Order: sequence, then structure tokens, then C-alpha cells
Amino acid sequence: MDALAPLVASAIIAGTPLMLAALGLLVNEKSGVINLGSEGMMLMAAVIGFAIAVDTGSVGLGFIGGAAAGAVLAGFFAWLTVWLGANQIATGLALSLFGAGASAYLGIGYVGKTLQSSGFGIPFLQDIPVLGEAVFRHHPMVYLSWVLCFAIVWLLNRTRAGLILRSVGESPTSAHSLGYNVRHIRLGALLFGGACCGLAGAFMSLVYTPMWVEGMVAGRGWIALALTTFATWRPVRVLAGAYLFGGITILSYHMQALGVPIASQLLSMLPYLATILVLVLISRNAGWIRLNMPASLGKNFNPNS
Amino acid sequence: MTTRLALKQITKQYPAVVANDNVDLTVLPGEIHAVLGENGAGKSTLMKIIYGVTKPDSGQMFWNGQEMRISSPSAARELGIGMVFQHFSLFDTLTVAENIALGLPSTIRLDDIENRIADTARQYGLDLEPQRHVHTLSVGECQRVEIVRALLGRPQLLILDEPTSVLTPQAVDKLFETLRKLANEGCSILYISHKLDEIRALCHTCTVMRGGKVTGVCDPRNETDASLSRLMIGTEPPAITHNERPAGEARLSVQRLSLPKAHPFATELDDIDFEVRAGEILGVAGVSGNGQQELLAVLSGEDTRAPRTALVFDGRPIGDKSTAWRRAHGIGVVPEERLGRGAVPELSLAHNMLLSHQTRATVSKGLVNRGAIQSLAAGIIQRFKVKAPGAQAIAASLSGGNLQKYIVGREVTRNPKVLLVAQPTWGVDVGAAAQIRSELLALRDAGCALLIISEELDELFEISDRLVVLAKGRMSPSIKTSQASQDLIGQWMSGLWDSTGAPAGTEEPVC
Amino acid sequence: ADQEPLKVGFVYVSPIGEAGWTWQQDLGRKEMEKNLGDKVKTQYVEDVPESADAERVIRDLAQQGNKLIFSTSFGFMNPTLKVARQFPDVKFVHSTGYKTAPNVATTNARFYEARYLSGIIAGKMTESNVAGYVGAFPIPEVLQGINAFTRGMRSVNPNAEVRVIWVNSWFDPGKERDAALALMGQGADIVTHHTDSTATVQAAEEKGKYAIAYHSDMKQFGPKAQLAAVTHHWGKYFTKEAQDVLNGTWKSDSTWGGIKDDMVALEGFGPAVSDDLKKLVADKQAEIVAGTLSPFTGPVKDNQGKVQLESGVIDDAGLNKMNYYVEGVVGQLPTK
Amino acid sequence: MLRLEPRTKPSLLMAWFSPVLAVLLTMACGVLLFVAVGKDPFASLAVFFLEPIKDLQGWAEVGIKVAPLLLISVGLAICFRANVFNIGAEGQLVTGAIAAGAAILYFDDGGNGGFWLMSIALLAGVAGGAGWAAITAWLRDRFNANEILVSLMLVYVAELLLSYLVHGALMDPDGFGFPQSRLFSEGFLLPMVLPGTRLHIGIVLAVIAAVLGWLYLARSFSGFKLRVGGLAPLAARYAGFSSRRSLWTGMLVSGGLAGLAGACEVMGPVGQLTPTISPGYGFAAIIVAFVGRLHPIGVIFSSFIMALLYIGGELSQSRLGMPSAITGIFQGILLFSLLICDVLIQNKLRWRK
Ligand SMILES: Nc1ncnc2c1ncn2[C@@H]1O[C@H](COP(=O)(O)OP(=O)(O)OP(=O)(O)O)[C@@H](O)[C@H]1O
Ligand SMILES: Nc1ncnc2c1ncn2[C@@H]1O[C@H](COP(=O)(O)OP(=O)(O)OP(=O)(O)O)[C@@H](O)[C@H]1O
Ligand SMILES: [Mg+2]
Ligand SMILES: [Mg+2]
Repeated sequence: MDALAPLVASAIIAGTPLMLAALGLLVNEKSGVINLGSEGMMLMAAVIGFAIAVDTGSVGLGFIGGAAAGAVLAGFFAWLTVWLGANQIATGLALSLFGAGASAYLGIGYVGKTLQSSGFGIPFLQDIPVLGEAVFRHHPMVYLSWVLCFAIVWLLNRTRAGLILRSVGESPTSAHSLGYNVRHIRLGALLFGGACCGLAGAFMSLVYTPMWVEGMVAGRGWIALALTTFATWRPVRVLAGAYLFGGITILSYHMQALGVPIASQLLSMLPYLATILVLVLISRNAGWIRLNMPASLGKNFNPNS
Repeated sequence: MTTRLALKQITKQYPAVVANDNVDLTVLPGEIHAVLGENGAGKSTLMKIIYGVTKPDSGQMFWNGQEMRISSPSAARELGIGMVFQHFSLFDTLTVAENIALGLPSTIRLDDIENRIADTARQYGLDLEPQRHVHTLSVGECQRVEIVRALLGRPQLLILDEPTSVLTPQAVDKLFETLRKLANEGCSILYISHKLDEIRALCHTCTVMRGGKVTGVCDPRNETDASLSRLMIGTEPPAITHNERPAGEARLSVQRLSLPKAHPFATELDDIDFEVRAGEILGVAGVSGNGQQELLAVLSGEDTRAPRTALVFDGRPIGDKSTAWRRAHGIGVVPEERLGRGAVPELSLAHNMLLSHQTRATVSKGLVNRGAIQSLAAGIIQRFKVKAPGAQAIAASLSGGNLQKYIVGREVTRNPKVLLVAQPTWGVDVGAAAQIRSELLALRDAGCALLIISEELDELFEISDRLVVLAKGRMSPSIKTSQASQDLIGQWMSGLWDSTGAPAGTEEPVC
Repeated sequence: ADQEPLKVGFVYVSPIGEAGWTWQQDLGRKEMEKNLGDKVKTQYVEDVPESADAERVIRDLAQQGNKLIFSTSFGFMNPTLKVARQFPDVKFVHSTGYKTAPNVATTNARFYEARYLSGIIAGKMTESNVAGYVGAFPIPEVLQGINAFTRGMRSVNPNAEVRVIWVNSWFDPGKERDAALALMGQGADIVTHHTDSTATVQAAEEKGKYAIAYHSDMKQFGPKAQLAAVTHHWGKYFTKEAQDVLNGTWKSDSTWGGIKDDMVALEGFGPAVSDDLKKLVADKQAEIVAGTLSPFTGPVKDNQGKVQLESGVIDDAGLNKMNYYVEGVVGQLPTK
Repeated sequence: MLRLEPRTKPSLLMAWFSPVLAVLLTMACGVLLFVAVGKDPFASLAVFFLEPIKDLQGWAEVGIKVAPLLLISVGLAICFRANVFNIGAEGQLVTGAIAAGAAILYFDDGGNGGFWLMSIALLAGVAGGAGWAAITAWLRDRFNANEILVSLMLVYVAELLLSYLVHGALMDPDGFGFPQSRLFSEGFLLPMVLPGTRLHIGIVLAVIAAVLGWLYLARSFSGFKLRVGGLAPLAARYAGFSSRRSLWTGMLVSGGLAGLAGACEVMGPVGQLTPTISPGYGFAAIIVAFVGRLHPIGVIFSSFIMALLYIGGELSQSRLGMPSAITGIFQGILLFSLLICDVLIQNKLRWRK
């Protein structure tokens, strides 16, 4: 029982960057564009956010800088895919590679620098036994990610903007003939996705570790991409999936510490294997995927033809 | 009286063609104005220019006497222009209310829309269930959604681009009623079609287009089909001779075939039973989306879920046989989509031969015999008068009609025992259509069994020996074409027939 | 000074950064430069992967005229030997490996001596009697550290136990931090690490627990948390090797230096460590230097109850093959 | 303003010229980058693009990198042509290396080896890579699980598996517990093609693979079927070409070749199993495949460029004091440039107001 609170707390922290990125990518994919560059955007945001926070001493500015960095890269991606019609898969991969290289380069002066991580907590709630430590003593970004999740639910299902976004992902041709500017809407969705990946990256370097290390995102961008499919493009399932993934990662450490006689490498495989397993379970029902998946996902749209 | 809409010298150039060439058009208030023209004449382009979807290269536009520039569909809607597209601009996974909301100004609140839908529905007799998802609607209902969406904008001008191509004859009558009512209220209507009889029945004025240019303006009520046709294509279409001949033995029969949906947007097949005989053409009528695709997939072997004995070919059960097996044994297929299914857009005509000619001559020792496919393709280009630079031309570079001729030619030259054809002349101009139809008849006369699926009733009446109707995944009894009437087939298309084949009440077909 | 300076090359496995293994190596390089002045000229390549590429980097350094090359990670062992064969007049010093050649020497430090001392501090300071250890890979060098730490801890606190988490990476702050948090979640009030980053110390600072740093003094990352730091120092050794080459007296050998050789130290004591405890540690350190105390004096029992050594002291060969947890470590060694 | 106008027909000239343009554009970005950090741009570019190939030894080192990149990218070119996105070649390389290494450790008695046993080891590598890819293919085929994500997750699993094995079953018993296998004996090391260098026979295998890959795609019926499956899946169904077969062919060929690359690495420059076999060849080969326009002959060119970037990046570290990250930046810029230049195949640039 005593071990439970830290386990839950760690799982929440480990799941938060996944969730932030996956929520952004979800909105992004709802518009019909798949951006495989999330890993690169997160890395760039992690280093830029960290650099800003170290230089200005403000973690908040770090987050803003990280989000901006993610959005700028996403904007470049949008120019290539939405305007120039480049292949989305190839462009996303290029972005991931470039982000990995460029972030390492930019971060050279910041390796080994640290930020003082200060304790946060929600008054009163944080003092509840067990639950307080598990849930109510996190960085405000954690709570913001919950707000974001429900805001996206509301946006997608209750607002006109969400309706337009879904319609563009469903059929850009129809949306275009109704007079919606598909390119601008996709740009907006991509920028939002980039900014969220940026927040996720900044969370990694500002809260999670908190430090900058080359390649520190360590595949979380890819896992966030998997999460959107895994969640069949539903925000609340993204939340569940992110915490599940984070939870399994943390659980494998707890199992080691308890002396469970399984090789650590095999335990470390668990989160990846679990992702594959859930992907398989979700994908089995092709009809369900089809009803939820943006029908134009990955397909470019050219309003001039 | 001021004109509602006047277009002056509108020109629109696409890389390959001039779609609109100095087009003039005048529409008066309360007028139902037809725009007539064969495929590719530039009708849709002109309408998209009016609705602000496409920008013209030059020309002027006057709205209620004032010069206007319509920059986007929402600007057009604000002016009072509504449009129902040729290819529906609906979103399958959204609800009716959401689809309609997307076509209205953002000032209207989402919760308010349902009331407005109900109001309009009462006013014009257009029933809709706002909470249903569009993919569950019939084609007629889909069109109703489009029309209600356009009407909610209180238009002074309503554009309808080929609204009847997807409707049963009965539904067409209902639509006309609504349109006349609207016109009486002062709303102008631009009505696009290449169906001459409809235009003569409905419209007050008719602008005829050919090759992007206006070739005449007339009052259709004073014209005949022949005179309109001359305005439209310069001549009257060549006549096709269809001689009665006795059919041979059954080549392909389908026995009590039922199949569940393969995916949520599919149609299930329900107890289908028919046969196609040597030397006859069996026409399958029906609005698309009633199981045509599914039936063709089962017959061609793309869908092998059918029980083995449900399909019998030359006395052998073939329900489990693959496409390749069926093709090798003499079943040929001309699919509905030319580009992307019947041919690979990016590959040459020669390479596209390999999609169906997989013989010892074209493939030996696992390698492609490039000389063989080259000369086969060249042969087809010559024999079927395909307009193409040569066998090396890529499929996407051909116009629709020419590609269709090439694909039909490719299948015909395989000398199939059974040929399955879907929409043989869909979007093909009149001359090419006549050529394709006569090739199909020649194949029939050579003893091939043909199954032709088409939405064009005229076409089916012209070439088929027997007719059946596919509606809601069920198949009607067959009737000799000579004994069938358009009316009867129209009733059957609504899905209701009794076992003797007599018509019963009417209902919407389902998509 | 009219003599050409001796060119000395260094191959680092990670970026130099501001703390950690490579940082300490680079401190050594700088110290050597300071000691020998313009008699030497150094050059380094950082972040060299332990793959087939290492061979090219090492060869390139040799081709550029470096006469003494330090390759400072275990994974460079075989590439170093391959290049050494092609450049018999270049001297190579490889860290932490076990293969030598006429022009290849090896070096390593007896980190476990300071680990034992840090264990004593942990044993005295713990209230929960549980310490946590974040390990990179279960190789002998790391196991020596874990076992020495455990024995040090239990020498003053027989009820203490040590829990271990392997993160399968030398350098992954995210994982190291998660592991440290998991250990603290399971009751450890003191954590230490055999990995490269400062994440463990930072996590302890954040949670208000204690930590023992490794590689470098990490006081700036955990001013309250750090009880002490187990550090290693290479400047003296690097200077000697370079001097030997300059003198023409360089010989291939295997150096394994401990506290007495100033290659390993326990330093950076935190404010929470009492003077009494510091004195106890100093006494024990003196015994180790004098050779009267060894962390691995028999009987050494592993945690499965098997006696690995009845009496005497585990020799260097035994240390190099260490593949068990001693009594007091929780769990089973994963690869067994 | 410069405007893009769609061409009526894609330009064949631009299709061939665009990769060259992309390399030039990458160099131009390189110049900007070097100027920005205050280095002499042309001397720096020379280090990047000329220094690596200034002598035979240099060419050989480039060749060592070309071998795995080319092997993998030929497979990926075939796989991507089938519209199957295998992003996990890195993992398949690792399992190929494991399989080859395990086979060698099983047979190696110090004095044997030679053609047949070496062939067995190479085939084991192919099987290892193809087998790993088969997991992805199966999950996609059977459960419709997205191959991009599954193959990628399996990269992490493969790397952990290698770590597990070199710490356990495949560890050198006399290696003092260090995580690596025995060194393979001489008889199991690939023969050299350039005496006095490390350039091994893997480069020959890679070029053969490229030529066979080209023959397969351009001349064989099976290759035709695969291409149709990628270009127009509906046409493939219509023609009766099985999409499942394309999926399996694409995955197994690319996995097998990645596995072969892994086998060549451990039997060539590495000479044993170690926890890291590849510096990311599997991922870099994805770029190589795209830059080579998914053409098995085109990838010879692009893998050479990529190998240059790797070694140039390394040299710019020791010569210019640039950080190692520069390699990744150049790789990313190269792919971006290509994507931008490719727009010119379908469109022409027009000066218009
Ligand atoms: N976006 C486009 N790009 C290039 N060419 C186009 C485009 N849209 C239409 N065209 C061409 O312009 C011409 C006119 O097309 P349009 O769709 O207006 O014809 P239509 O009269 O509506 O024909 P249909 O009866 O088939 O609907 C055709 O040749 C068509 O190929
Ligand atoms: N001449 C033919 N007529 C009709 N179908 C054929 C013909 N040749 C091959 N097929 C069909 O094409 C499919 C694949 O054929 P085949 O095995 O020859 O392909 P392949 O090129 O050898 O492919 P692979 O090398 O992958 O096995 C089979 O289903 C076969 O029935
Ligand atoms: Mg039209
Ligand atoms: Mg075969």
C-alpha cells in the first residue's frame, strides 16, 4: 500500500508527456494529416524549452518556448505536406531525424545544467493520505494536461470548430466545396499538434528529468503516435492509454526492486510489448477503426485539382 | 425586371483544356434555367465559379444587377446562392444535423439547427431525421440533406448539378414538385442535366454548352429531343441495332446467395438468385449503393466469402475460386472505376495489359515479356480507336472515354465466356458510348454471356435482353426487356416487387 | 622545449558534459596538460559509439600523429587492439578492459573501496534499513560496487538490505530517475547509482531523501541529499603514462589503482553527515590504505546462501569474474 | 512572385535531376550552417564531402558504411513500393546480427569456418531479420495492426533482446562478465575485397542485392504485382494480385536484407556480438531509400551520399571541432531538400504577379 502512492505518482508523471503529445497528434490527425515527426519536435522543444528556462530562470517561459518550437517545426511540416504536397510519411521521418540532430547540436552548451525542481501541490488535497501523494502533488502541467484532454473532448464534439476539423479529416473535398479552407484548417491543426508535442518535450526536460540530454525523448514521440491509434482517436482513451503505458514502465521497475527474478531487459520490453498487444486488440475490429479514423488520414489534398 | 444573375465572358483555363470559354449566362428571378451539355462541356466548372469554389481567369459576374466578385462559397451563401453538388459534399461519419450545420453561417447555433431543419421539412415536405449518421441514409435522403442545407440559407438562386442521376423515376417527380414550388416563391433555379426529357418537362430556359462554349439559348418547351441533341453534340447520336436472338445454355448462375456486410458502409446481399446465359446480355438496373459493388466483387472473385456452391460457372461450383482462377477460366470483368481499379494510373498502357492478360505469352519464367504486352496494347489501341500516343502512354494521361475504350477492349480481346461490366459508359461521351455498346453487343452475338450493371436505364433498355433490378441487396425477378417499361423498372428500383414481378407500393432505395 | 610536443589523443564514449564518467576523464586530461605544459598536445573525440565506428576514430587519431591514445570505455577494447596492431609505435591505454598487448596497457580503478566506505555511511544514516541502487548493466565492475556497498552497510547495520534496479543504459536520466523514485517508493531512504547522470541525486533531493553520488561530486545537484560522492581521478595516472612515453620508458601493464593511488576517493560529504561518522569513515579508509581492511574478506556469502569464499580476500581474478549478489542484496541477479 | 503550376505531365528530367539538386541544396544549407558557427564554409564542406574519400583507405571506410545502408535500403525500396511501411529495419538488423552471431558461436571451434559455415551464418542472419519482420507482417495480416508502429516497437524489443543475450546466453565465458560474446575466429570473418583495408565482401553482396532488386521490380511479374499493390491497391485486387502476398514479400525481403546487413556487420567490422551493433543504419536507410527514389539502383547513389555524411560528420568532429550531432542535421536537411525538389517533378516554377 505504501508503495502504491509513489507508483501511481510516477506513472502519472511518466504518462504526462505521452498524453500531451498524443492529444496534440490526435487533433492533428483528426484533420487528416499524420505527422511522424513528433519525436523530432519533442526533442527540439525539450532543448529549446530547457535553454530558455536555464537562461531566464523561468520554467513557464521554457514551456512557452518549447510549444513555440514545436509549432514552428510543425509549420514547416505543413508547408511541405499541405502546400507542396510532399509525402507525409517521408516528411515526418525527415523531421524526426532532423530534430534529433539539431536538438543535440543546440543542446551542447546545456548538457549537465540543471533546474531546481520545486515541489508543487494542490492545497488541502495534497494532504489526503496516499491519494494526496499519488495524485495531488504534481507539476501544474499535469493538471493542465487533464484540462487539455477534456477541452479537446469538448472542442471536438461540442463546438463548430471541432465539427469543421472533423469534416476536413473526413472529406477534404467536400469541406473544400462547402467553402472551408482545408489548407488553413490543416495548418492550424498541425500547429496545435506541434505545440502540444512541444509542451510534451518541454515537460521532459523541465519537469521529468529535469535536465537536457541528447536523445532524451527516447522514443516517446513514437509511442504517442501509437497512442492515437490505440485510442481510436478518442481523447479520454488517450489519457487512459498514456497512464497505462507509464504505469507499465514504472511497474517494471518496481518489480525489479522487489526482486522479481526476471531479467531487467525482459521487464523493460514490457511497455513496448503491451503497446503492440493493445494495438492488435484495437485493430482487430477493422469496422470500428473505420468509423473512428479520419477517412482522409495520410492523404494529401490539393484544392487546385 | 433586373436579372438575378448575369455572367459575362467567363473564361476558365485548366492545364489541359479551356473548361469555360467566354461564357455568357442570364438567369431571371423565379426562372428554372437549364444548362445542358455532354460530358466535359464545362457545366460543373461554370457552376463552381458561380458558387465561389473555383475562380475564373476572366469575365464579370452580376448579382441582382450589381457587379460582384464571389470569393468563396460562404460569400456566395451570404449573397443567397445555394448549391447541391453533383458529387455530394457530405460527410459519412457525421450526423445529418452536423452536415447541415457545416453549410450554414457560423452565427447559427448548433442546437438551433434541428428546429430549422424541422421547419423547412414541413414547408417543403422534405422529411429528415437530424440525428442519423449520413452513411446510414439512402441516396435520395442524402440528396434531401443537400437540398435542405441549401434551402436553410434562404437562397434566391439554387444550383442543382445533375440531381437526378442518382434518383428513381418516382423520386425525380417528387423533386420536380419541390423545385416548382420554390420557383413559384421567386427563387431562381439553375438546373444542370444532360437528360433532355427532364429539361423539357421542367425548365423555362435552356443554355446549351459544347466544349466550354455556349452554343445556344432556347426555350426547351418548344424543342424536341433531336433539336436539343443537335445543339448539344452537333449531330444526333448514332443508333444502335439490337436484334433479338435466342439465348444459349446458362453460363453463370447464382443460387440463393446471401452475404453479410464486409464493412460498416457496405450493403449486405440477401438471397440473390439469377443466371446469365450464353449469347445474352442481362442488365442489372438499380441505384448504385444497393449492392452492385458487393455483387460484382462476389462474381469476380475479389470477395470469396460466398459458399462454394452459390456460384456455378459452366456447371462447376466456383464460390471459393480466386480472381486469377476465374479469369484464367474465362470470366472477364470491366470495373466501374477506370482509374485506380481497371487501370493503374501511373503505369503504361502496355503494363496495364498485365492486369488481366496473364498468359504464357505475356509472362514467362516469372519475367514479364515486354514485347508481347507492347504489341497487345498497340493492337487494342488500333482496333478500338483509342486516342493515345501509343502503348507506352501512361494510363492517367488518357481521357476517361478513351481509357474506358481501352479497358473494354482489353477485356473483350481475351474472348471471355462471361463478361461482367459495371457502368460501361459512365461519364463517356456519346460517340464513345455508342462504340462501346456496339462492341458489347458484338461480343454477345459471338456467344459470350454478359452481365451489365448500370444506373442508366436508357442504356440498359437499349442493349440488354433481360433486366433485373438490385435494390437493398435483394434482386428482383428478371423480365424480358421487350416486356418491361421504364415505369415498372422504376418501381422495382424502390425495392418492392411481389413474387410474380408485379409492382407494389413505393419506397426510397437505400444506399 | 625545442622537442616536438607529444601528441596525446582521447576517445570518449559520451559528450563531456558537466559530470559523470567522461567528465572525470576530461578532468584528467586537463590535469595532465597542466602538469606537463607544452610537452604535450592533446586532442579528443567525444560521443564515439561503441561500435565498428570506434576503430576508424582510433585509427584516425593514430594517423594524425598521436603517439599516445587513451580509449576510455570498455567497448573500445577490441577496436583499440586492432588499431594497435597496425601502429606498433603508438602507445594505447584502454580503460576498464582486460586485454593487453605490447603497445596496449589497461587501467581501471578500485571503485569498490570507496563504495564500501559509502556503505558505512548509508548503514549509519538509514532509518528504514533499505538502500536503493540504480545500476546500468550487471557487469562485474558494477556488481563489485553493489556488493562492496552492501557489505559496508551491513558491517555497521546487519539488518540493512539493498534493492537494485537495472536500467540497461549508462546514460538515460529519464529511466534513472524513474528507477530512483521506484526505489524510494519501496522504502529506500538512501539511493545511489552506477550510471552516468545526476538524475538519481536530483530525485533524492526532490523527495527529501539521501543519495550517494558516483563519478563526480554532485553537490550542486543535491545540496541536501548528497551524503558523499564516490569519485575517480585520472590526472595523476595520465600524467605518468605521458611522462613515461616522453622518457621512452613506457611499458604495457595493467593498472588497477585504489584509494591509496589517489585514483578513487570518497568526498563531498553532505551537511547531514556527523563528524563522528566522518571520523569512522576516515579510520576505515586508513585501514584500507594500509591494507588491513578489504571489502571482500572471507567469509563471503552470496544472497542465495552459497559461500563464495571461506576465508582470505577475494583476489583480482575473483573480483573480475564477480557474478553474484552478496548477502543483503534483494532479489536474484537477472542473468542467472 | 514565384508560383508553382502543375505540369500536365510529370517531368522525367526533373525526376532524375531532383536528387542532384537536393544534394546541392543540402550543401548550400551546410554553407549557411558553417558560416553561422564561424567556420570557413568551403574548407568545412571539403572535410564533409572530400576528406572521407581522399585515399583508398577512405573509400574503403565509406564502402563499409555503404554495405549495410545499401542492403537495407534495397529491401526497404521494395517494401515501400508495396506500400508497406517497415520502419523497423533497425530491429531486423539487430536480430539478424543475433542469429548470425549465435550460429557462429555454435559452430566456431577456433579452427573451422570457411565458405559453407560462413554461408550458414549469413543465412541465419537473413532468417533472423526476416523472422523478426514476419512478426510485424503477421500482426498486420492477421489483425490489421499498423506496421509502422509495430515494427518500430519491435526495434526497442530487439535491442533489449540483444542486451539480454550478450549479458547471458551469448556472453563470452572468459570475458570477465563483460557484455559481449567471444571474438569470432578468423574463419568466420568475411573476406576483404580491398587488401589492407576493412572493406569486406558485404559491399559485393549489397551491390548484387541492388541489381537483383532492380531486376525483380523492373522485370519480374512478381515485382510487377508488388508494384501494382503499392500504386493502386484496388487494381491489384481487380487483377487478383494478392495484397497479402505483397505485404509478406515486402516485409520478408526488407527484413531479410536488414538481417543480412546485421550479419555482415558482426562478421565484418565488429567481429563479435556487442550490445550495440549499428549506429542507426536501419533508420538512416529509410532516408536512403527515399532519396534513392525507392529505386534499387538509385539507392546505390543515395547510400554513398549517406555514408559520406556519416564519415564526414565524424571527421568534422576531430578536424573542425564540430559536434557529432551535425551528421543528423545533414541527414534531415538532405531528405527535406529532396522532398522540396520533388515538387518540381509535378509542378513547374513560374514567375507571376
Ligand atoms: N480541377 C480540374 N483540373 C483540370 N481539369 C479540369 C478540372 N475540373 C474540370 N476539368 C476539365 O474541364 C472540363 C470541363 O469539366 P466539367 O466538370 O465542368 O464538365 P461537365 O460539363 O460538368 O461534365 P459532366 O457532365 O461529366 O459533369 C473537362 O474537360 C474536365 O476534364
Ligand atoms: N497465365 C495465367 N493465367 C491466369 N492466372 C495466372 C497465370 N499465371 C499466374 N496466374 C495467377 O497469378 C497468381 C500468381 O502467379 P505466380 O505464382 O506465377 O506469380 P509469381 O510471379 O511466380 O509470384 P511469386 O514469385 O511471388 O511466387 C496465381 O494466383 C496464379 O493463379
Ligand atoms: Mg459535371
Ligand atoms: Mg511463383
